[in-house]
Amino acid sequence: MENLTDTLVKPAPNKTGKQVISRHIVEIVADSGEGAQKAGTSFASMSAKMGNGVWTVEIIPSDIEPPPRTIQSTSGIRIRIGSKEITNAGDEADLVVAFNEVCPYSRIEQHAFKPGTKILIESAWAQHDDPTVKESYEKAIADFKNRGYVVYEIPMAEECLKLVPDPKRGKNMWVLGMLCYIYMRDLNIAEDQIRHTFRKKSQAVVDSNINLLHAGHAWAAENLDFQFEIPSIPSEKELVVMNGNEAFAFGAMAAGVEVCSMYPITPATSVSHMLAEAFEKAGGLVHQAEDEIAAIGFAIGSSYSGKTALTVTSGPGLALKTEFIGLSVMAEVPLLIIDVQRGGPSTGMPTKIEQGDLLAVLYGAAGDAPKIVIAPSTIEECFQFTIVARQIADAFRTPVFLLSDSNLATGVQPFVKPKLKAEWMAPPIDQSPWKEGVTPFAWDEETGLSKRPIPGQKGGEFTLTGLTHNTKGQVSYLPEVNQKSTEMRSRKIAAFSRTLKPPKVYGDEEGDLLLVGWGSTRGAIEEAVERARELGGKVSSVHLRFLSPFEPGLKDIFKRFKKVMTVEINYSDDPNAPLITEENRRYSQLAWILRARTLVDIDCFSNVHGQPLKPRNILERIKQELSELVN
Amino acid sequence: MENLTDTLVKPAPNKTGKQVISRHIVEIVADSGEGAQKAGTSFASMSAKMGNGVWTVEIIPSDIEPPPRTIQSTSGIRIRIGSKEITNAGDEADLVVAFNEVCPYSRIEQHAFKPGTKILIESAWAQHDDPTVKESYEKAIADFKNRGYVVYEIPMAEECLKLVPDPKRGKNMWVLGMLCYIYMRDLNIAEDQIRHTFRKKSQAVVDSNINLLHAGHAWAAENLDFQFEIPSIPSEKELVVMNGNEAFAFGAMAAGVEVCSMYPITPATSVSHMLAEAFEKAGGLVHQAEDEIAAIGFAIGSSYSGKTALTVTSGPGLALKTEFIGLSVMAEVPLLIIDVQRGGPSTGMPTKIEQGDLLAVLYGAAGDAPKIVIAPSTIEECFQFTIVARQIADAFRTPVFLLSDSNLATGVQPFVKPKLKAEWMAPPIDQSPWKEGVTPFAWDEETGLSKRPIPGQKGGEFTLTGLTHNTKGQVSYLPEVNQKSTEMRSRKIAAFSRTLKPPKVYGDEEGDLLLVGWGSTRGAIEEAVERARELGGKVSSVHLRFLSPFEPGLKDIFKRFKKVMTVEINYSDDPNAPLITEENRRYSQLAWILRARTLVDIDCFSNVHGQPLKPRNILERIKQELSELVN
Amino acid sequence: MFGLNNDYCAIDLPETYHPQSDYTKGIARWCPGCGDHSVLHAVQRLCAEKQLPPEKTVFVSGIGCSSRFPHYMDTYGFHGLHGRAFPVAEGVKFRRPDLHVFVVTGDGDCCSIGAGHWLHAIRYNMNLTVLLFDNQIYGMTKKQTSPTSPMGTISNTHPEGSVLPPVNPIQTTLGVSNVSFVAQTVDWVPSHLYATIKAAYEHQGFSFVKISMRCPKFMADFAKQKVSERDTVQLLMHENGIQPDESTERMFTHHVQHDPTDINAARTLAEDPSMTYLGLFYQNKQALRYDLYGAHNLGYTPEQKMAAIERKLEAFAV
Amino acid sequence: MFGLNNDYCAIDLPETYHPQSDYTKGIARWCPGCGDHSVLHAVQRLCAEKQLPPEKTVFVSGIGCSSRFPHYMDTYGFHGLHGRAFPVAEGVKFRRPDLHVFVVTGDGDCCSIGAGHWLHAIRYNMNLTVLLFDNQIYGMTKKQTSPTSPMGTISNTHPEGSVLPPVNPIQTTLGVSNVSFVAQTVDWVPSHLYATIKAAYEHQGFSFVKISMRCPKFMADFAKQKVSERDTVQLLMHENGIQPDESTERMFTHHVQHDPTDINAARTLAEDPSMTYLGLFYQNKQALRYDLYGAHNLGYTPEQKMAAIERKLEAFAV
Ligand SMILES: Cc1ncc(C[n+]2csc(CCOP(=O)(O)OP(=O)(O)O)c2C)c(N)n1
Ligand SMILES: Cc1ncc(C[n+]2csc(CCOP(=O)(O)OP(=O)(O)O)c2C)c(N)n1
Ligand code: SF4
Ligand code: SF4
Ligand SMILES: [Mg+2]
Ligand SMILES: [Mg+2]
Repeated sequence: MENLTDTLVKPAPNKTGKQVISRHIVEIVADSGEGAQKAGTSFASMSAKMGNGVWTVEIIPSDIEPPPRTIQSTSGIRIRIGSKEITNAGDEADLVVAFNEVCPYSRIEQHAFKPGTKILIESAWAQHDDPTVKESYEKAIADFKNRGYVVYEIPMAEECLKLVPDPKRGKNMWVLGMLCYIYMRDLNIAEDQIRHTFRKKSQAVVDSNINLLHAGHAWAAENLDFQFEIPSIPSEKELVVMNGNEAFAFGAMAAGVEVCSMYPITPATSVSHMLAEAFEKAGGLVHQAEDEIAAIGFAIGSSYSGKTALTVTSGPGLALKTEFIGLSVMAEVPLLIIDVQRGGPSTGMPTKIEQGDLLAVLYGAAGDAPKIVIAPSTIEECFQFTIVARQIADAFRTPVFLLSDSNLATGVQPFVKPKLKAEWMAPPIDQSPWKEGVTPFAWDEETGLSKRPIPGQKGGEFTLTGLTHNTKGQVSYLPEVNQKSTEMRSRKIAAFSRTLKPPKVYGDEEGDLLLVGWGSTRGAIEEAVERARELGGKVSSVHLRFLSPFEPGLKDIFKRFKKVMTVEINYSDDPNAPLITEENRRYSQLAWILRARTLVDIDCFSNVHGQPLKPRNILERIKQELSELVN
Repeated sequence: MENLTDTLVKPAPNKTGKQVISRHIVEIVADSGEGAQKAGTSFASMSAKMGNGVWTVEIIPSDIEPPPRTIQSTSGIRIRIGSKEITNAGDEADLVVAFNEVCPYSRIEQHAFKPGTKILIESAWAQHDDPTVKESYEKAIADFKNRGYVVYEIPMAEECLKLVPDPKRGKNMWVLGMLCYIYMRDLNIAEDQIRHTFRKKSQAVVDSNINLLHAGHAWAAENLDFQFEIPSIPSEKELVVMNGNEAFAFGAMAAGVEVCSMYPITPATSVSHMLAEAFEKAGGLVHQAEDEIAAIGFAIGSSYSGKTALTVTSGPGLALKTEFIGLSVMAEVPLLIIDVQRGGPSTGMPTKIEQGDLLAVLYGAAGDAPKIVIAPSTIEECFQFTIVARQIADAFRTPVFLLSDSNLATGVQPFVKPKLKAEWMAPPIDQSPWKEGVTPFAWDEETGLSKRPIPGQKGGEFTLTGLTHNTKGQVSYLPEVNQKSTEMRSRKIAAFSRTLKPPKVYGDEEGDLLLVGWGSTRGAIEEAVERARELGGKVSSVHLRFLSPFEPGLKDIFKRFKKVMTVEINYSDDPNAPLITEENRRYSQLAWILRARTLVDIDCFSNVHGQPLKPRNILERIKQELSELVN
Repeated sequence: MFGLNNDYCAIDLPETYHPQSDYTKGIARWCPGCGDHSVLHAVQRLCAEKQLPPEKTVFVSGIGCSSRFPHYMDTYGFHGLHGRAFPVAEGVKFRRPDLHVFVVTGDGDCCSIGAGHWLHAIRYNMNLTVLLFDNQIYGMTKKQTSPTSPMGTISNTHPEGSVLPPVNPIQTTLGVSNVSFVAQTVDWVPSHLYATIKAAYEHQGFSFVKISMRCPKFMADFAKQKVSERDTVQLLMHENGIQPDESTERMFTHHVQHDPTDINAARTLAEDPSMTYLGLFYQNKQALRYDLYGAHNLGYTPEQKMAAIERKLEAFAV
Repeated sequence: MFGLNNDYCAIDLPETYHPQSDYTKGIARWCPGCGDHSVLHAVQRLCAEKQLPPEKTVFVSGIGCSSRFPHYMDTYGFHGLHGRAFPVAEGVKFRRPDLHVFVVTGDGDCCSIGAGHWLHAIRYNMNLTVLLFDNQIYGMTKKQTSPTSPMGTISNTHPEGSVLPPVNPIQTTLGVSNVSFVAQTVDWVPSHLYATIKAAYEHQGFSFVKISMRCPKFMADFAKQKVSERDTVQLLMHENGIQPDESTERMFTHHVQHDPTDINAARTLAEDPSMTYLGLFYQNKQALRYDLYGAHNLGYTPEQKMAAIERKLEAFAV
């Protein structure tokens, strides 16, 4: 169990040092404004087109426009490509293109590199007029080498200057050319990509960028002693590539949702940006409300009047929506709530990754407020589950939560272009007369389900209220009425749970260790499990899509393993830390509720680093657990 | 195990039918405005003075001023008195005084009477001019008898008319006189009580009411064939009598709190009413904010500036405070939050009893937001725990919740008058220079504790933030900083948990069945346990005062019983209901978290009837459980 | 300004005549003498006069005595959360131009906890008829100070008297951009009450009516005083204003001419501490309406929607 | 009006002179050219000029680019929640009359999510210096429409242009009862900015300063246009107003006499769509102050408190 690295190194087959590899991680980092992300997404798109698996994730500066050449100003992109599907951002980078010597440090802070990482760095700074810049550059290069990185100093600006007057504008395409050489990308596809990227610019701009592309490629062919081949099979199917927030937006439109009522909040807002761009023509509108309370109130008003609406938010906004969520449960108003989680508590780390809202979503509202909570685990699921969620919301007359996080929100992945279906769409508002004698809360005794009258339905007139109400919707404080109505709302969840199937185990159905995850971490967990299994570990994983109600069969699955441990990006006490005992240890959120549900002694492996989980770290923990289980 | 009733009936010792009993429940019900509550509280005060245990609870109409002689207009009081301390409202009433025949029905709806309940009812309605009234009265009397109640028709108005022109104003004191006869109260004490009650009125009013008192007494002595003696030992100590919300208000003042920032909400508001009356002279002020968000924000501002503040609320208000609660945890601002729970979810049943906010208080805020949560179980504890909570909040730099409910808020009980202590009071704001070199979040590595600079302290200047921050209070998104700071906030809870002792078991330390409760239900649970034990049941109970962190030793206690079951006033699925399985059954709130904590298969007995738990119902369930455990 | 596509949901003409009783449900549970009863009757009368189809009429409220209103109307109703009637009503109206939406709110509901939404609702100027039941006290929760309580009001939160000058709802509303209709009436003059609510309903936009309400339970003296004080009341008179009937004119003999397009004059009147003015303070029929924006792209078929999504998806093709 | 007992916490006179650098902390992380930098300098200058003890000075903000402000002041700071600066600042000031409390808020923070608190904060009229950084856009979250965005503003939530008339913060503030100080300035005229903030600080009450801010990142054209447009700017001139220095007067040649006690005139100016007026719109030194109420019973000893509680407890004796 040694080989922890992502790279399957084969002996270099020829003098160019070409290696065939199954997966690789490239990062391009620069000052914001230098086009690193454009180069990266172009590279990713090309790779997807060539049939590689791809996952990209943006590196975003924390300030809006920080001073250049500072750690804070680092903007960029990580692209992970592979022969097979890529489901997560992976471990440390294999190859980094850096436009200056400062930005790598922002990644070093986040533990993004490892000894052996190749750093291809702009060498112009070595000749900079300002001696402090020169010095900084030299110190950094020495430090990089010291850290075991393999440094390539590359005269990017100098080479670009041969073609364009200002290398700042164009260096990124030169870099793209260089990467095309290194990863043996098809230059025709690259040219197409540039034409697409600059389709709104003049022909001169396009040509200039294509020239830079070729120059970068040529320079690399001339000067670099390595090259990587990542075999791929071009997909037969049409692909789309997008991030999780865009996928949510498309999902909402495909579900026939017509109202997205929101208030801006990172990292959820871009769902509404995407919608704002496309919604109007798809028969919907974004309402930017004055705050989150108004946003959800407006959405509920819309749902009540027949147009089941969507609201999108993150932690602090979720908190503000708590009261209305309770109303939506109590008055049985269907509603879609997308919560793109961020680092908490409080304002926390708005741009960072955390799965910290699970308990708040489940238990935030006072009283008994059961609801349905779903967590997509891939970008494609962000699309699909939104369609499903709208259907559930309407059928079960309940709010449905979609729990995502920054990992999915900013991760970009290709998937097969969905074939839209008319039956996904919400039907037109029912305006037929309401069936006489049917009450507005005619709960089915067994399932708790009932049909709701929509304004405009003659004979269905009733007053919706958040007070305890009987089947007629009338306020009543009778003990029996409160018991019954609470029971009926709870029963819906039980009824829904009966429609679910047990989750599939990834790996063997029994073994030593079972990892349990939810949401965005699936790719990383399964990759770690796969690697561990390749090394002979008896480990499997199960990934939960439904957090309320749970999918059935969990306890049965858990019992077939010696140890069960959740893997989550949220806080848990280290059992070995001072003062922590089995009596006061605070567990990760999923672990906590699974313990209550199954009474299995479920452990948890979690952190609040704000970062995607690295498969390697999970693998290390698997190894440690397995060795403890064996001993 | 037969004798379920509260009354230990002894053979009547003399011709008056006098019985010696250990406990009795009296209700006085009338249209609102007829003074039933005044008669009841006077009766309760007198009883306390004579050394009886007393618990009273108001019966409040749901509307503000409903039409008279309707179920909704019923206003009144339940007084439970006993030889020993009375800790809860008990089972069904033993004796009811009703001013008309409609109001008993509001109590029948709530299952407040039983066969054998004596109903002493105003008989004037039998002669009413309006034939529908007459008819209604007659039907009701017949129905009451049918239900097995023992009806006494009493000419209250007629008798009062002999003394006063308008029997509506004074009937209540005539009734008090009657009750004084029935329960053998000392008429001198009763006279004193009337003088006290009407101390702001003219001598004529006092005299008239005293005359009515004697008249009622005399009439009863003449006409009633029963009398009850509830032996008592007058207390040596000075007593006070108040409800839980008043006790909170006194606790806050005694703790030296100077700011209560609130927004009105039933059933919490009266804490601030009491404060508003007394605070100004005790050096504090109530701020009625524009909403709950502002209320807690204001309180946090005050706490931040050195005056640890109090905010009081209930479910819907709690929801609105969620975001600020997260900030208070994150930025480590001490704060007192009293949540007087009410029926939920949403607006629910504002005036009814529920323990439905536990999970919301624990998990409402997104991200990892640990806090300290305490639930007083008696009215005296409402007072005491507020003082303790202020100290914990300051020492641990954290919000502290006090969870109460309508049962405590409106229940009235005498307790020994507290001796105020200067050391309970918050010390004056520290304005000495801040110690150089100490950072604003200088977390102790082991305990997570740190001292906070208060504005005015020279050298302590820092900017509090809800963003992730390092020991200096500076914003940082470094993985290590977020991990560390989250850990330190969690560690404080562990450190606090180490100061707690295991809870005491009520009953034997081991046995067949253990009931676990929290908050206002203690009296009812322990009474049921006591009765069951008298009948030979191997049942004990344990009552949790600390819900976060838990007191230690719980699992050890639980393991000594065959079965553990929480008793709570909140929702749980009936395991025998359709579609409910062990995989989807939703548990009561405390049961749920105790399962996660201890992995013991804890069951729950709960309902959402909005009523105080009846010891008898608990006893029945105990019997059922015990018989199942034996079989 | 936003072309309104309305064919998906044709306004159906009432087949049957609706007498006033068609709008009545249950027995209103307010205290005897409570002003809320009067408004209920006025509104039921309006519904009958306008023959609003009950199924197309929605009353949205918050929480408070006044907010119980929808329960007594035999139409659709939404008795929501304290302070949040406006966003809900906006959400109802946004994609349902065919519905007649009324908002019933209290002084605490609107001016305290709901203040932020109130301000923005005025600005959105959606076609909503808004009735502010201003009894200057918190009724439902039993007598706490309201933002509109006159200074010195004795309440359970201010037993020594409230300490702040009250919010003036008319003044505040007039200070918000895109305001379009502001009127004041009182619950105890039925004909003026009715005329005002009717004018509000007829205005196409956010019609804000502040109704001075009696709360005999918790503001008994005040209620009595208000009703008896006729000398400090002036009727706002204008051909484009609210037309009081003869009895109202006889009851209040002080009249003042006021052009409801003159916002400065309206403000001066609103802020006059010595007088209460009844009638239309301000109206602007041209103010931009957000509900028209909300309804401008209604009624797309699934096919139209799918085609649009498909087009957009192409931008994400690799 | 509320007798102020202040002896529990004597105002200590500065022993040392504080140069401007004493108020500076770290390097401000706003974009180059962002208006927030200018205000930071002006405020630091004011602190030095007034020799505010850094330990007695508190900057309270919400969330937004502008709300990062307290982090760059070497005083006490409270960088709280989005929209909630006002309640926090009120809580700080309520029982701490010895502290100098400033509020820094953005147009989204104050006029959107914070609107309810804003309205009530004006009414409370506590002695707070309030700086509204109005860049007419959401900076922090990267370009969404703000309530103060001019209609038609292209943003990420309104890619076809925003559809509502903007909130006018000056107009709105002037519409709230108990308003006591309202001024407007711009970030790019340092001397006027300074003079305005200083006047605001000196006013005893809720001093509301709307500062037109450049956001070169997301409102670049607008920022440029504002700065260059001098013809549509008028200086408000009055002996009781804000006194612009000579350079400002030269820069803006249009001057208008305006008496800051004239609220009607102030409103007319505030609503003039063709002009931006800089200076003091309105001041009322007599407006009632809630912070004086908050401080009126400060400083009781434990013994005094205990005696009062004891007396009250007696009413509950049996
Ligand atoms: C979030 C929330 N806070 C507080 C309450 C309690 N509450 C109910 S009604 C009300 C105020 C009622 O006053 P107003 O709006 O003036 O209506 P009125 O009863 O006077 O008609 C309050 C504070 C609540 N239901 N929800
Ligand atoms: C409750 C909540 N909602 C939303 C956000 C996200 N958010 C942060 S700043 C901001 C708006 C910033 O705009 P503005 O107040 O104008 O400040 P600026 O950045 O322009 O200075 C928003 C919506 C948040 N932090 N908290
Ligand atoms: S309390 Fe006041 S507002 Fe409420 S119903 Fe009674 S009179 Fe009306
Ligand atoms: S985004 Fe705008 S407001 Fe924010 S720092 Fe940059 S220029 Fe300033
Ligand atoms: Mg009111
Ligand atoms: Mg802004």
